[in-house]
Amino acid sequence: MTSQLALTIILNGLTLAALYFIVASGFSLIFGLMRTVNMAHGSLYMVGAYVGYALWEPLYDADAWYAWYAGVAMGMAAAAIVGVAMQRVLLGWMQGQELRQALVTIGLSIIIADQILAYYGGNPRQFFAPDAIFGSSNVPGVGRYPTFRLFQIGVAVVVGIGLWLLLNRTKVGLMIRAGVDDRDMLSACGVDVPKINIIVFALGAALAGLGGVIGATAQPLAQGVDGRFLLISLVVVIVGGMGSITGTAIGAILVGLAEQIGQALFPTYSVILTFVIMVVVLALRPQGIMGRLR
Amino acid sequence: MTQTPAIELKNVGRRFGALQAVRDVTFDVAMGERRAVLGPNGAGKTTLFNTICGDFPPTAGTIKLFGEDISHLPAHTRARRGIGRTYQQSLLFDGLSVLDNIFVAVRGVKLNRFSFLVPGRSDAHLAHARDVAERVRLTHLLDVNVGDLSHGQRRQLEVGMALAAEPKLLMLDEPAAGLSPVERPELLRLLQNLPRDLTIVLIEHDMDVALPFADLVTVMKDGEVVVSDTPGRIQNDPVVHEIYLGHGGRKH
Amino acid sequence: MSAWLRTPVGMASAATLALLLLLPAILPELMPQNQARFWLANIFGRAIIYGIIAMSLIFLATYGGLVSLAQMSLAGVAGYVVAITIDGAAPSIVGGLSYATAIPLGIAAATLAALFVGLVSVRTRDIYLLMITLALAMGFFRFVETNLAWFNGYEGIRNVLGPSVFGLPFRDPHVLYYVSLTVAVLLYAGVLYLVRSPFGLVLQGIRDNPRRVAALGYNVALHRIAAFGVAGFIAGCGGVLATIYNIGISPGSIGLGATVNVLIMSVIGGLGHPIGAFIGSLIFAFFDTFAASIYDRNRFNTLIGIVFLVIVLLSPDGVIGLAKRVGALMRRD
Amino acid sequence: MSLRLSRRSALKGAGALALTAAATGAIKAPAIAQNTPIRLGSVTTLEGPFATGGQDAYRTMEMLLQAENFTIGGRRIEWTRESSNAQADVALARARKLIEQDNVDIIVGPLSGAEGIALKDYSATLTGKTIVNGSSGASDTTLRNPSRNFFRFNTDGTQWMAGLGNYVRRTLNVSEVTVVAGDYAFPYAQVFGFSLEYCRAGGKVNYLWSPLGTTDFASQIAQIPRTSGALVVVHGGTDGLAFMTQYAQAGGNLPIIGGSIMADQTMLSARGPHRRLMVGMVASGPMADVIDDPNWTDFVARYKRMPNAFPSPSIHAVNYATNLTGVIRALKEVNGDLSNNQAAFQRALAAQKFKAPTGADVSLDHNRQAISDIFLTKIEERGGTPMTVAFERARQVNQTLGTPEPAFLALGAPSRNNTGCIAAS
Repeated sequence: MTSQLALTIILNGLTLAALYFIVASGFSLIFGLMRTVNMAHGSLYMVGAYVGYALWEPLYDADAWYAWYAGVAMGMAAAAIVGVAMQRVLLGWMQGQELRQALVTIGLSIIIADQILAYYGGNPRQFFAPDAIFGSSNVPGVGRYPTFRLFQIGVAVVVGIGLWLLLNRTKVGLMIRAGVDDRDMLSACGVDVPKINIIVFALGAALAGLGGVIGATAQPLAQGVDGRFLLISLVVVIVGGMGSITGTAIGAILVGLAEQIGQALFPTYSVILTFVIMVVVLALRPQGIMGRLR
Repeated sequence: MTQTPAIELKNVGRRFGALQAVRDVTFDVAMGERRAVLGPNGAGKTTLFNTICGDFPPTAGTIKLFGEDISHLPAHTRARRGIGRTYQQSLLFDGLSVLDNIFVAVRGVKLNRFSFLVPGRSDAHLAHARDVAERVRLTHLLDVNVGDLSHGQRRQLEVGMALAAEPKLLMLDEPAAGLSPVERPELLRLLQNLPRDLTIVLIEHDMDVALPFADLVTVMKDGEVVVSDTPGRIQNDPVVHEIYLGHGGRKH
Repeated sequence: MSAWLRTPVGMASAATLALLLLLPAILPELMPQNQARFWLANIFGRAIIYGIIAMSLIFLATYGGLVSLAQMSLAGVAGYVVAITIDGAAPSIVGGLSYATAIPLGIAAATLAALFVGLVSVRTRDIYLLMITLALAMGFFRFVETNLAWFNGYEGIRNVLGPSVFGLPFRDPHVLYYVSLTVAVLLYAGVLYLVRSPFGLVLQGIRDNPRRVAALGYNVALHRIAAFGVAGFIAGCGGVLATIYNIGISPGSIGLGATVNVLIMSVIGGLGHPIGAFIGSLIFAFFDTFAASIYDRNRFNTLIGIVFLVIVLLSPDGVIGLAKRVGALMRRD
Repeated sequence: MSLRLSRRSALKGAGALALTAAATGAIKAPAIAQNTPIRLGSVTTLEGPFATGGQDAYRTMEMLLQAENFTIGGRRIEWTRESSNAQADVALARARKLIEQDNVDIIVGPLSGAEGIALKDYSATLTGKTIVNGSSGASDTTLRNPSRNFFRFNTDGTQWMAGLGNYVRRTLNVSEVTVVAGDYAFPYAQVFGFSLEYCRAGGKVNYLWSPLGTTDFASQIAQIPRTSGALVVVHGGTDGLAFMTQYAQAGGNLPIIGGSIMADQTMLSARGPHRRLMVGMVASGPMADVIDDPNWTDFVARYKRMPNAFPSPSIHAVNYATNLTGVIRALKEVNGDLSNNQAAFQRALAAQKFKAPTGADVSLDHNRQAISDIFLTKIEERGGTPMTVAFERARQVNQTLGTPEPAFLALGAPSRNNTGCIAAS
């Protein structure tokens, strides 16, 4: 293998990891605060992508320069709205019943997938990135490389820093972190916990929606992506440690790299590499790489 | 008096992340001694208990049980070495009957504890379990689901399960917690009637329960041992008064 | 035993068993011949077979508090081992074995695989366990789907026709039905026996309070792993039957859809008693078969999703819990 | 009578019952043949990624049955539609329900390869029932262990590549290509068909396989050897779109040769950078958007009048239509008579010779597998929309691509290690 190829594969792994991080960070955030395992997280990804596409398509046809950005905003908003509705109508009043919440979200994911099929049909579709981030750029040591994939890394870094600032530098973040440690304490201190829950759910869902539009720009959007991204989110947070943003980043990088390197070196067995990593991590650190024992 | 102590703590510490819950605890409990551990909420009493019983092994120091270093043994092995315990908030098997709870407790230290065979009517362990139920006055409730018991009955069962395996060292974590003034003396009587050769360590808030019961009292605060002495002298120790009674007695 | 038969539960169980035994004679009275055969094999037979797999999930969930989504995969392990080793499968991967050898081998493999799942997930509980078992299940699915040398990839292995039982072909609806029923009754009775054994009591203790179980001297991890092994054995039996019922096995048999279906069956029936597995799988088989007639075929998933959601919202312990509550209400009046 | 018989036998034993049921069925059938409807069942995929193709298949089936006014030989056709999720077990459950509960006489379906093999196996256990393929294209459905109750009037994945290898090597004069393909049975069959011709003609092939479900092809794209003169992309649907988009984004510029399901409408109608590479792509397969044939023109015109029709029928629509055409013609020949365990009907099916909607001549071989014409196609922009245009036709391609059957079978089943690339010696 040439060094150029090796570098390309590593860069591919990192750009894929960026997408995984964006999606999984929302999952991890919701889990971290509320202990809610949102099995419909992949469905939120899909909602964001399809609804964003519905807005993007006519704008793109009309040659609006902002079409893609509008699609992103729409996708995030749509996912957030669905997420908040889920939390308010179904999940909020069964807070603490983690298993029941997981079952409810499984039921929801089945319905959402089927309704999306009914509304949007089975055709694959794909966003067209705006000119500024389309095409390929020159990367030292790699050569020409798709600009959009580099942009993905940028978005992931912004999301990561944003989440860090939110959690560590704002009052809401303080409350979220306090809630992670002790929910009872939080409500005893007079904090409106349901409201914090809604904010976090909206944020987590919006990240899924953002991932949806970005993912559907890099790879086609089709039926079945919900299960794929749910599974990726699960594996990433299991490996990285539940509820930790740093852990999610580490998990995403490991999974992304494993996928690309595995595919290049031993395509037939590449799919299990990810799961081998998961099993090894679980055996050594059941709480995940950055997870805390509780 | 060179007899091996029942339990020997040396510089025991336990840390949770940034929180040092127990720090540098050193004391011995002699065979057959009854020791009370006193201290305000958050003094680290229960954490100390958990490090001794193995729920959370110590992060520093050593623990010896009858001379053997058990610092790094898992909880179930320590139980087999003779530690029995109760919990401040009853940890019972709510889905099982009273008899099954005690039966499970009886068998935990037996050699054939892992078994797929349903015991016969005349099973020796089952008979033993009935005896234990008798001792903690729950015979009339043998087939009742534990989830349906009253709080007082749960406390009785809690003690019964700790005794069922015939431990050599009994660790009692606030056995009288939440009991009514009527139930309290009854439980105390139950404890006082335990065989004298059984070593007992008792965590208690209530001095009225602890002082008449204990041979020696250890007072803890902020994860550290403040003083160990006889009940009489503890009662009159100004430092203890300051840190313990100064808090206005028990609060939950 | 005779005393048990006089209890309401005992009488109901005996009556249900008698009804199930006579079902092949009753069905033709109710419907045309061909439909009776269809109902026998493809509604009741199928419900019993998938009920066994669902029961392995319910066993873990009810008595161990361990909701595992790996059970369909474990069933698939048994099914694949049979398909790989049996004579006459297409394609023949290893081949050469008779059913008398291949079936125990398959069940043993499922049990071993389950012990592995137990080992990997032994320090996790509740929702973590759900996530990890789902991830393991999907890992196995993806591996099977992409591996040709052992699993023939996406196409799977076909032509697993099943053994002859007392000289009768397994494909006959009556043979299929009675064999499945016998296996299910034995496993069901086995589960009810096991949960009264010390192992079963300790398992329930772990469900209620793992710390206490450890403090009593039991090795919690060992019991949990063993519970997975037992569940794997049950799932393996179901997996062998399912593979023969489906005349083969392919990745779709163990995919996300199939995995979630087993969970749906269990939850609809009720995660409170092993009988829920069979009630749930019967309801599922019925809906799955007749959705096209009841409701728009195209929107079957919406229907099943809503049914599932309503059950989880109204009665977390499924149809059994619902029945219990209705019974309690009626008694109060 | 039959009720009492069956009840007793149910108690006695199962084997006897099966015989009774078969016997009573056989005796009863002729008397009622002309009054009862012909029950036609169908299985396709209406959920997941294949849902569009499945819907299109039912669109054309409905079109053909409407044309017959749902009546053949004086008997009404009662049509029961079922849907699977492209999984073998589910297709099997649906087929069982159709045959056993709904008592259908004939099933048309299914859509995908693993399902096809499952239904072929199931059909072998039936008596007096017929399954005619829908759109599945796995070779083994008819090549190895064929079932006498299973018929396929569409060509399979290997047949679809006939003529492409020679065209790339001889006409385009490309001496080395890189094949990128999914790592599972359907692409194997296609790659096998391509390599067989291309290597025999002296071409060199590099293979890059991607596991099923791969969505990120970036690393694979990085591995395409620079010596390649063309890229043979054997993907379909979402995978094809993903690969082509990423290849275009990575700045790829090799001429593209397509597998048979590369250039379908979903791919051509999707927006994206891939479109720049798609124009001019050469592929081969059982159909094209534009075929210079009156049969096809007529078919497309009728198709377009159906509700929600696409600009051009999909490959699944064409395959289902071809198979249903065979069924309708055979039913007409026997005047709707399905008696005697469908003996006459199955004989008529096996002897069918007709023109498929594409204008290709169809007949069946001794395994009841289609021998038909394959089109070489090229993507051209017509009126601003890209479409596939047939420019050459390989006539009467059989399942072994002209190789004698024993020799073909001796090559073994196509796989990643058995690509059919055997240089001419």
